[in-house]
Amino acid sequence: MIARLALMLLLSLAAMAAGPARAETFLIANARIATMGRAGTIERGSILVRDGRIAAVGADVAAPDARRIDAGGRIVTPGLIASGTGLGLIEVRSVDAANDRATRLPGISAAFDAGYGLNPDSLLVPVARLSGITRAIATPTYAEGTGAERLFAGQAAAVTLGGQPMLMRRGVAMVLALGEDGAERAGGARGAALTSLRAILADVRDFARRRAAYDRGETRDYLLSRADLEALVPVVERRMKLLVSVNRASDIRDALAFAREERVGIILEGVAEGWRVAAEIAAAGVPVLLTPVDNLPASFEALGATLDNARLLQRAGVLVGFQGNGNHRERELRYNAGNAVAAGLAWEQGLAAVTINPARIFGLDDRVGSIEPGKEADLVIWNGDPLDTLGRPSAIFIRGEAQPMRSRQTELRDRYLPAVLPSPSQGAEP
Amino acid sequence: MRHTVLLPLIAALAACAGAPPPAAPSAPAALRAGLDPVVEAYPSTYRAAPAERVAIVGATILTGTGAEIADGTLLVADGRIEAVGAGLAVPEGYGRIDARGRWVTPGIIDAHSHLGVWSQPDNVEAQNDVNELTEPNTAQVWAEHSLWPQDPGFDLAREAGVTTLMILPGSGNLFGGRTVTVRNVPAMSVQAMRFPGAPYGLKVACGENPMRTYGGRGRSPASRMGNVAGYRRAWIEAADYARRWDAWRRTGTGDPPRRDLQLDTLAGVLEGEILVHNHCYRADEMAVMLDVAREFGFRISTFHHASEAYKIAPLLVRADVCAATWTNWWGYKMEVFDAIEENAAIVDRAGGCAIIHSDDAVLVQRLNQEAAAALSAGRRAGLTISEGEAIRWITANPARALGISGETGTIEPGKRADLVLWNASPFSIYALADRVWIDGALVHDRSRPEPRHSDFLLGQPGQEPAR
Amino acid sequence: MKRIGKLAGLTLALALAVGAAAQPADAPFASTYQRREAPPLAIVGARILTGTGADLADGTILVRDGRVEAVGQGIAVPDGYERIDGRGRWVTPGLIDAHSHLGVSSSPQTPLSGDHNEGTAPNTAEVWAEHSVWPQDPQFRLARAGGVTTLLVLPGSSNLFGGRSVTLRNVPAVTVQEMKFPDAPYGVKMACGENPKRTFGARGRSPATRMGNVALFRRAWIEAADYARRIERARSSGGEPPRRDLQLETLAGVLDGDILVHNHCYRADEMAVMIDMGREFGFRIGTFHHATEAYKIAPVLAREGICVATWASSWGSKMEALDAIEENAPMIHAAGGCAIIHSDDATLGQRLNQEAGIALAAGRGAGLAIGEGEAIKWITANPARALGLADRVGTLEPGRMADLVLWSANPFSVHAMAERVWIDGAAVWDRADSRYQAPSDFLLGQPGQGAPR
Amino acid sequence: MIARLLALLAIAAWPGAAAAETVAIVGARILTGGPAGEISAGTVIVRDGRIAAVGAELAVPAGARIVDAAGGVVTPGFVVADSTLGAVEVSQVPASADRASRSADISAAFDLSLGLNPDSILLPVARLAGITRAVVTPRYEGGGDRLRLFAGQAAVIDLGQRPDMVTRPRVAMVLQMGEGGAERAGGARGAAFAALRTILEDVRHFARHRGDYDRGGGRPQTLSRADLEALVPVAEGRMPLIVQAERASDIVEILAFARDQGLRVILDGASEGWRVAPAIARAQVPVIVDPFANLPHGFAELGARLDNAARLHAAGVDIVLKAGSGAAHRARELRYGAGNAVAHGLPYAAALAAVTINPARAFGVADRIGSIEQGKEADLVLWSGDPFEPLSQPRAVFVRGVEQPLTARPLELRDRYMAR
Repeated sequence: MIARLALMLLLSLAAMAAGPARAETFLIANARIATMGRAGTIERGSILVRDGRIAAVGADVAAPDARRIDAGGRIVTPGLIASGTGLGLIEVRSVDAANDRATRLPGISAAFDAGYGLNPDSLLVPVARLSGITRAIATPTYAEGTGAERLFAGQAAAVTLGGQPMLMRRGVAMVLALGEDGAERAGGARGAALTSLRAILADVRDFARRRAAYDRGETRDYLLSRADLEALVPVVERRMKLLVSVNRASDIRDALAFAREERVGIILEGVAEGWRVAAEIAAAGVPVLLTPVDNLPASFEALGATLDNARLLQRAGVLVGFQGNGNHRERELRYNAGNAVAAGLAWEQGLAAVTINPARIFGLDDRVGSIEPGKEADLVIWNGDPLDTLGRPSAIFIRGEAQPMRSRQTELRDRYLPAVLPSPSQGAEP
Repeated sequence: MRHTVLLPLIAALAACAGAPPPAAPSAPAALRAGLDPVVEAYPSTYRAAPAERVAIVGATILTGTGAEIADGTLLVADGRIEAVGAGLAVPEGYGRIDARGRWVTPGIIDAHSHLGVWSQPDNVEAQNDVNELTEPNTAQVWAEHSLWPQDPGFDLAREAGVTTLMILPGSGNLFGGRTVTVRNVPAMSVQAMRFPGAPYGLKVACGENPMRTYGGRGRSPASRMGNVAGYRRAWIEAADYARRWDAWRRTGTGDPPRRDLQLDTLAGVLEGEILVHNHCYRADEMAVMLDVAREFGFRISTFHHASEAYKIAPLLVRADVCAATWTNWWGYKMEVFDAIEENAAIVDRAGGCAIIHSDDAVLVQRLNQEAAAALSAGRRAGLTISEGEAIRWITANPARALGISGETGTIEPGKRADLVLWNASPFSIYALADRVWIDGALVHDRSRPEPRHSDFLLGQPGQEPAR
Repeated sequence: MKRIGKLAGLTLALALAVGAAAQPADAPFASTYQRREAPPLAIVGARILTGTGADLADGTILVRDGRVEAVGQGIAVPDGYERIDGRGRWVTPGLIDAHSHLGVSSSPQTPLSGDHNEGTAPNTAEVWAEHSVWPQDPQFRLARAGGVTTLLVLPGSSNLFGGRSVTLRNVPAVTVQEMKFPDAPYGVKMACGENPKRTFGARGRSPATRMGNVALFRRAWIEAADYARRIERARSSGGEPPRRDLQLETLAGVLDGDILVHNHCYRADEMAVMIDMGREFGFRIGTFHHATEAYKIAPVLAREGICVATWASSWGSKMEALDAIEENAPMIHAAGGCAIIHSDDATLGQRLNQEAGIALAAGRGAGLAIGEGEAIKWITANPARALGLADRVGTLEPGRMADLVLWSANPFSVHAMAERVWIDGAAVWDRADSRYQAPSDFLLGQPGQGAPR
Repeated sequence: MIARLLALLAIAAWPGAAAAETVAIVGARILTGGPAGEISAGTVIVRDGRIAAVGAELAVPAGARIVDAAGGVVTPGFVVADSTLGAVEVSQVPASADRASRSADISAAFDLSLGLNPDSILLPVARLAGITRAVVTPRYEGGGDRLRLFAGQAAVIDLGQRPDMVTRPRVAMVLQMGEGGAERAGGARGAAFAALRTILEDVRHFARHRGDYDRGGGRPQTLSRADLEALVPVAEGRMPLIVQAERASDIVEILAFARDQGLRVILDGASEGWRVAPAIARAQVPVIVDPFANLPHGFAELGARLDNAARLHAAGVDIVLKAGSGAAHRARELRYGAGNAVAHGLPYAAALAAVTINPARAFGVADRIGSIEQGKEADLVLWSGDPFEPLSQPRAVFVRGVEQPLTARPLELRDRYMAR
């Protein structure tokens, strides 16, 4: 027990103090590989990992020098990607001091960067990782009680759930609420939100051209602070996408029109009624993030919510990524995908929506999302169907490093398990 | 079926029924469950951990009675002190601990703690269960019902030699509620920590805290005279409540008084079953509180904080009231402006019951050092005090204040074997508790650190033992 | 069916003596639920989890007159029975959600749709959840599609005593009386810990601490015991009875054993205090809800016969939920206790079976050998026990009410769909038949009304 | 009344700045903290307020007053970091406390060296624990000051109770990051960094364009002119920034931010510093440590442990110890804290350095104090024994060469009531 504690400590210390640890060369053999890449699913194949990257994948991979891990015919997938979470930014939801997902600071809205203040020791990280999640898009949210004049929540960051550094890439999207919430922030009406948004983007363009004049105090008054204006320049220059949360069909249409007219890139999030305008979303080439188990008519903008949403959007040709159930419940991401499959989506599409699709949506597909040579070796060996409750990971690798199969919750379990075990010899696996 | 849980309760009622003396044939019929104030509702389930026979040999032993035994031997059997003295032979079957060069004291007792009721992480509002700041009189609340046995502070205190603590409600109210005395053992429930047979206490607070809390809301008390009027009104009600119960028990007719939890506690004080622990800084206020006690016929066990106790030491000695205080803390508010380092030493020299307490999750880990600073200050003032005498401030005297001196606080044959083996004089800044026993069971061994009891730090930074 | 009903014998006697206006009526707001007539039914060839622990391959179940007639292997199907081919499919008892706020916290959420917290005083034992239930809550149908046939709908947890719970049959209805489970015992919702102390402490009122919670609980029980004492005395000596008090009536019902205690309580140490409080006042706690630390005191809860209704996944939203683990229910089960998976949520309430699957997989991962036949109890037989209905629903045994779910696959899988659901032998859901998929009135004419959701 | 009398006494006792006598402390074990190391039986000669000589075999100058230190230990006077000595009398009495500004326009510009009280009754109390200097540090006070990222500027003072008590003003700027910084930035750490970066850009812009600013031109500024001006030395890396932070990841981010921005940082708190000690050592950032901090007070300090100081030191970090979590009234616990750090693994000499020369170095006054070396100001304490032991007491205290009375208001109280 102490030895294990000490080992964990060493691991975490090493991770903290040193840079990326040396990853060994190894071969995962005898696996059913859902590559999520061009190779499709390889029924019986091997993956060679070298220097933290995938060196080769296929039915015949020769690697006599590599340590061999026999997958025993089990399925191997890319690590899952959780889109739109507070992983690394939150410990206990109700404890403000342990929550860095939102700010009320005037002058820092678009400029708020979720890539700062990340906590690699967060006890949520191992819990999510144990369900096969290896990367996440940490997104800002709006602080409670903030309303008008805070249209943007801030910038999302891509993070890695194991090893150092935790930050993978800053500024992968700018978070913006439209629909009911956006209307509330603009003083109560959807029209006001879209109008202020256009005015702000006009300011940003003006600012970007006239920084020197601004510094001399010779520009018009802008609606936002300099920090916020600066943060929005990549958006108007199409270097950063807007992550727009929106649900009602008409709101989706408005968002698409706005993006077209303002020539900004967008990702739609939520889209409870997306299925009703699926063809338009597809035609615009806009990807969506959604929670496939959302089927409650939980608000007047989501009356059309249905479990068929993912299937219908995918069928229309929309690039679909899935979201989990938020923060502590991010581990349910894979069950959400499973439910979409149960509701008619193809299994491969369900898996893609938690791997390669979010990687594409956030521009990370050069590094993660599929099992292809050159990509970082985020791999999960599954003991069963990765999208089903009864399947569980039996090994997890991030950048080629085996991850500990433990979390605070397994520690709690192991502390109290002996009291209920019929025989003390029974061991626990993760 | 659903009444099976009643059986033990009925048995308990039957056991209690004989207790009140005037049990005449006309004694009232047993009341429905929960209507009779005398029933003990949240009984201790504390069981001492298995203990072995131990002989500690060669140590300097501060027994807590004032004595200091050089090269002493201490025998522990069945969780109790069997014998202590110099040159005792060690019988067969005792685990022998070579303690040469080391020191042994009774387990440290903290007479004033909020561990478990204001738990770590204490900057989180949800962890704050210490002050029921809703009424000036909340004598109806019991600290044990707030107590979280998983507070990491308990582990740290145990590793510093603290074996018994009194946990009190806070001082925002005139009457904060009942205290609970606990064994500092790893436990899942407060019942499993409760010191068997320890009397309850009542937290009473003088001075700035209640008047600031309620005065700030435009309510009484807003002044010290308001404080005193508040106490007196409550004691009048309690005396009347006690009278009505007495009358009903005597006559056995009519409706019994409606049980009132607040008055239960206050009446318990009037009947001498519940001890008064009075947060009170200033000498003049202590003098007033002694007169309040006289007016209503109860005794104050201890003035807590009592930073001006040195000004009225003889008065406290005459009234047989303990003074629990700090050494280093002072100056953060007006009523603590006159705190001096020599407070405990002066009370002690006057023949009083001086106690060094913590009131703090950091200080509880070094009560021995706080006592050492008090001892040093006393000596600087020319008072001749030995280590053997000074150790009582954190052992025998708090045991007396808590009403458990028959059980713990000194190393005498028959007492519970609550012990600390120190690697140096406990009055040295460098002293660490090598081993700690509670009821003869080893609960801490510095040479073999184990994962801590508290679940909170599991899987988090800082879970590993050294702390 | 011999049951005293909802009221204590003593209050019943008083009602007779003093009259209905001043004293509780015999059965106010009585159930008008009617079992729908349906032809006899046989499901053949299915894998049947009976809820008693049995796991029958290639089983047959016969239903007649709303009750389970027979269940087993190799049973012949009599003439006149609708025959359903269950091959490759699974049958379980209808699911029971022991913790739901459907109808009292309805969709869509609007400023006034939250009807579950009468958070105005720490003790509102006088309110009854059924008086908030909106039968048109679209969420009922969604739960039905998830195989839920019975629900305990509770008031919220802002108060120490939130009010009375109500047990509902999950049938389409216009009035709550049509949904009320006939002769189901009432429950009272109690809440420990952070919620009440935060709600009232923030207003400068008691309770502001956990010790404040307990002091107020105890004061209420003293008043209730005294109320019951005065009623008893009036009955035995003919004196003036106390004036009827709705709050005390509910609590006295608990003391008399007629009303079950459903106690929202997360932490192990708080549960231990609540058990002692039950002992002090002579009542039994039926179920600890949420109970995320139940695994820490599993043997105690098993010994006390208290059920544990909990989640597998939910954790960490607040300090008292920090120690929740996925293995909670399996560890209670392994200790011989009554483990329940509940929802407390309209999304989760549609997939209690999957939540049980998560718990089952975690339990197996921890080395606990638990079969599907056992695990199904967590969402059938055990909640039936917690609701005081173990003799009527929750298992597939002859004579039990025929609440059934026919699953497309292993119900612990995400891929499993409730293909058909019966309540009292009458079909209430069929994935292949739009007649059973009608949305609630609210969704008529709105986007997505025709979608199966 | 008594306080006023004492104050009068103190004023009467102010000696002229240069009127210090010549003193020879002889026969002591001297822990010089300087190149001379430990001298087992030596002499310190004090002249004109400075150390004229220290050594094993020194001749006592004619006319010098001899202090017989036989059996005692002489150390440099201790320096307590992160204190509010001189800026507070009674913590909960606002009128007696000048440790924080709530002004909207005076945050970084708040200069704690102004308005200090040399008559404070806290100074003799701390002095009796061997403390002769303090790094006084502004505090944050009052709610709702979300935009107040900076608390103000710290100063080094002496405890000699003279009007010229400021050794060096404006030695560092105080900034809270981590949980507290997040709260000031509206609830999130990321916002605190964004705000800080914006402010530093503004300050640099201001420094280049003061003329524009004064003509009412220039871009809109987030801070007042006074605050901008106060931050110029910070942005230029001339004034250290005391950053309060506890969590390991916060520390790592602050180090990276400081490197990018060219800031000089002193970490304060750093209860999880031991987990990233090599990174702190590489950055050559000193750390102010509370040696009693081992409680997980919040989610940012779950890793707090008593050997933090020892581990940081072992990794090569310069550590500075503070007392009583920074509470002025508890400054006298500094020596106990040092003793506890020793008990938990810090080498004795390192503990002594952490309360003498290390704070002097970190705050730029090592040329004047912090060790017993020829030419330095004569802050000396003669102890009856090991200075970290409670059972030891000072036998003599010198501040800038002036021997201090070994009394304080609490001792006056003691004597009054003991005489009864």
